[in-house]
Amino acid sequence: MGLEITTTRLEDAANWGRKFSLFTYPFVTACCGMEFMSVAAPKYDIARFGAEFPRFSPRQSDLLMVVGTITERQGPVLKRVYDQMAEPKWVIAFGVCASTGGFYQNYSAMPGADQVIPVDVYIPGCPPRPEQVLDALMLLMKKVQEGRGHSQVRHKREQLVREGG
Amino acid sequence: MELQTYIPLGTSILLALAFCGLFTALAVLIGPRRLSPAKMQPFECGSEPIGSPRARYSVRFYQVAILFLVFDIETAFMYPWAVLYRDLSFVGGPGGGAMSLLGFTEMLTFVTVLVVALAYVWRKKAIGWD
Amino acid sequence: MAEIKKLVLGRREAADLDEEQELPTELMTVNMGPSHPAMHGTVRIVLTVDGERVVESDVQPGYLHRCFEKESEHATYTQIFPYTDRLNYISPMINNVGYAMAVEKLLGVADRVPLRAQYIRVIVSEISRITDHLTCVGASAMELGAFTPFLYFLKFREWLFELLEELSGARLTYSYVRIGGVAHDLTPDFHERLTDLLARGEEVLVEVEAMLNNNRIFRDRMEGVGPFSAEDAIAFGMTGPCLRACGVDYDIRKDYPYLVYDRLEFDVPVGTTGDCFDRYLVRIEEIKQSMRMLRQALRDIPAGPIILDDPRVALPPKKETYNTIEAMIRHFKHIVDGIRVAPGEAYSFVEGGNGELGFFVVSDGTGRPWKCYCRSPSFINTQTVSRTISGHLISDIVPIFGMINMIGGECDK
Amino acid sequence: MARRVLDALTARFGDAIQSTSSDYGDEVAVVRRDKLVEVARFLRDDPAMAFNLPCYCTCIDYLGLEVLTVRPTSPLAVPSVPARPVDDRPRFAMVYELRSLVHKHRIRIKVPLDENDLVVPSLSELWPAFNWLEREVYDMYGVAFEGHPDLRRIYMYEEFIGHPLRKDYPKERRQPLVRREWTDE
Repeated sequence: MGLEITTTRLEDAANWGRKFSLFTYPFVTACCGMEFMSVAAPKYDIARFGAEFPRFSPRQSDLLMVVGTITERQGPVLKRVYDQMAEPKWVIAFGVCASTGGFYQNYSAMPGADQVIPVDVYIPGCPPRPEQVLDALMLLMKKVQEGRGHSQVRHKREQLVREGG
Repeated sequence: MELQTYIPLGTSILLALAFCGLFTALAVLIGPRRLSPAKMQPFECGSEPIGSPRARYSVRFYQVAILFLVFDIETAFMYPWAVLYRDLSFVGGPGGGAMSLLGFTEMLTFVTVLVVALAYVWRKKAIGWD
Repeated sequence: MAEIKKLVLGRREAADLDEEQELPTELMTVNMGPSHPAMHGTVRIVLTVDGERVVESDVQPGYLHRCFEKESEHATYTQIFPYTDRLNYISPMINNVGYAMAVEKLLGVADRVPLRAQYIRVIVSEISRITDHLTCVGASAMELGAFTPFLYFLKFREWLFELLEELSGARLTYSYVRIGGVAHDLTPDFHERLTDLLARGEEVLVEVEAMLNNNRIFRDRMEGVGPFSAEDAIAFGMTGPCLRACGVDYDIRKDYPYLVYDRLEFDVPVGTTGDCFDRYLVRIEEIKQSMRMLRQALRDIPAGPIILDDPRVALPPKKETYNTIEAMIRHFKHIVDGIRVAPGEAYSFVEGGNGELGFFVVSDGTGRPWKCYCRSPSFINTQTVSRTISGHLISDIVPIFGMINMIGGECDK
Repeated sequence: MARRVLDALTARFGDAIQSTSSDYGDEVAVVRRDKLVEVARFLRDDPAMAFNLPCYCTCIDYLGLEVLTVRPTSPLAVPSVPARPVDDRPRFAMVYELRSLVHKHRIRIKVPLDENDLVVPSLSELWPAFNWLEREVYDMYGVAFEGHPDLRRIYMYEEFIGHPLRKDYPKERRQPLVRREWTDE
């Protein structure tokens, strides 16, 4: 099983590369977008983590940042954008509305983006403070390094199933 | 024919190719590939694409592209000329002359030809969109 | 014969020969969809385009409908403040003040609000208006490629956020205003910090104006793009900087002075053609006027209570609540049942960041409103987008939509 | 000053104006449905009225509203008299608010609507601003506007059944478009 060792070493190296250059697709809908701007702005600069380059096309982005309330009407849009992202991909639910629907418990606000897509890191707060966002990014980087992201686990499981025969 | 002058050029080309090749190989090797019908759909800001992109749209796109190509190549020709500008000088031999007559007039004719083309295109309103 | 001759000789003057006759093209339908950087994430425009020119467009808002009305029917009057913060979330204080004034009008205590509280409300509203215009102009400039002004304006906005955070505890969703006054008093060093901040802000404004006002690209992309006549603007119910850019001098702070706006002197910038560049200039000028007002308000703010001391409206001070049983009961009743407002209906309006922000509140005598409708200026201004962009290029949609300053929370309520 | 507007309206339209009031400083005129377009056109075109800026339009659902039999003396007085449910009053009421930039006055027109024929003539050709505003009321309350250019839902998606802002629609009844199946990952 030599392959197993080299891939993990190669996998670690690849994860290390991915960890420090997450290209975000800012799926901005509501008030958290203003705080997302502040996180990208000079004071709480997200560029220090290599994640400041927003890519507005799912083909070129690894990290889907769901920023703000997801309404029922926005659900299919979010699902399609997530499906069209290239593997491996991660999702951050930015703010309590994206995590659980926040204090909008009604017919139109969806109780959290994880009703539609698997989410890797949830950020509480309405809107969360920029420090919370950077902390969440560091959490995600640890998760990327250890390969525990949803898409990574799904990929590894499919690999094992294929190998297992 | 001193071949040495081409060694730095050759190494830089090789390096460039190696660099790009490395990254595409890494992407192909390591990157997981999972195709799904939803992923193959064209991306239209998250909503259902309406109609097919195969429709016959205006010829102006082609026009603007071609004109860009023409003037882009014009500037591309200027680079080697600018690099060798000093050696092209006529008055007082290579490297010494203050004013390079041959090189300048040569580029002048090249540019005027293209300016005439630009004027014609401008008058035909093929550049803008309206 | 003529046909063949024409083809053989090649095209005569392009001007008199209609292009389309020769090479008929089909119209293409494109989605400028909800998840698009220029669409602020919540509007989908279905464009029918002929090449690059927009022939017809159908603007579909509603992707951020969070049921402000339904939620406010299930919350007491004081619990609705956090919902009003999230209507126009780049100038939340103005929503708080607008809503509070509507309920005070219903209660009939509008004129008994203490003077200091009125001054504080004007100060925080003007600060919020500055952040509104900074975000709008900054984001629109960034969408046109000017990234530096966006960062400079965000730096300025960051200072304002810190100031308001120190005052109210939150960076964006303050919930600072209460019915009958404001939650707590100004912080001791508020005056020095705000005056220093205004001075620094002026420099940032000078820098950005130097970058944008005579920038060839910026002006070409903005000038003459999306002009709007005054009559159409009025018929479309437009209000705010967009209406003033069309040349109509309608500013609620001048025409129906509320709070202490009649004691501050400021002038209202009015544009001429109503195109994007006029809207940009009107917003920049309004930032300067707001700064001017802030200095005057800081100079003549009086001392005194910051909330109405009427037991049925305001919470008892904390000290009494812990020591006397009556204040404890009153506190409890006030929180649980809300403020009992006599049945009736009233419409009150303030000058929001994008226009006339009105609240139509219908009360039925209990502590919860029967209906709390918010007249959102973004929703009504965005109606003009489909008429403005038809005939323009696709790339002109970005400045037009940026300058309408459609805010999802306020447009879709 | 706007009292003048109300008097002019009653003088001109007589019985069509069911009642006028101006409490809390807002001038309100309750107009019968079939005279609505006429009154609106008069308000817009008459130089003395000149209501050129449309403010907003919405709808009130009075289902289950209890009205106090005696009006409390001061607005802050806690009503001690028990309220009684109202059943004879029509359930809905359309509300239009218009403003005149010329004379600086404002008027609110209310049109009572019965529950089973929720149809109102559309004012969108008088003021284009009412195009979206009426679509919102149609989406939220189900009031049909005859003569509206394209009456369809503006906030909710087409597959949504029912009109959410009615008092009998529960706040949390969701009609989800898409959900993901919860695998174990």
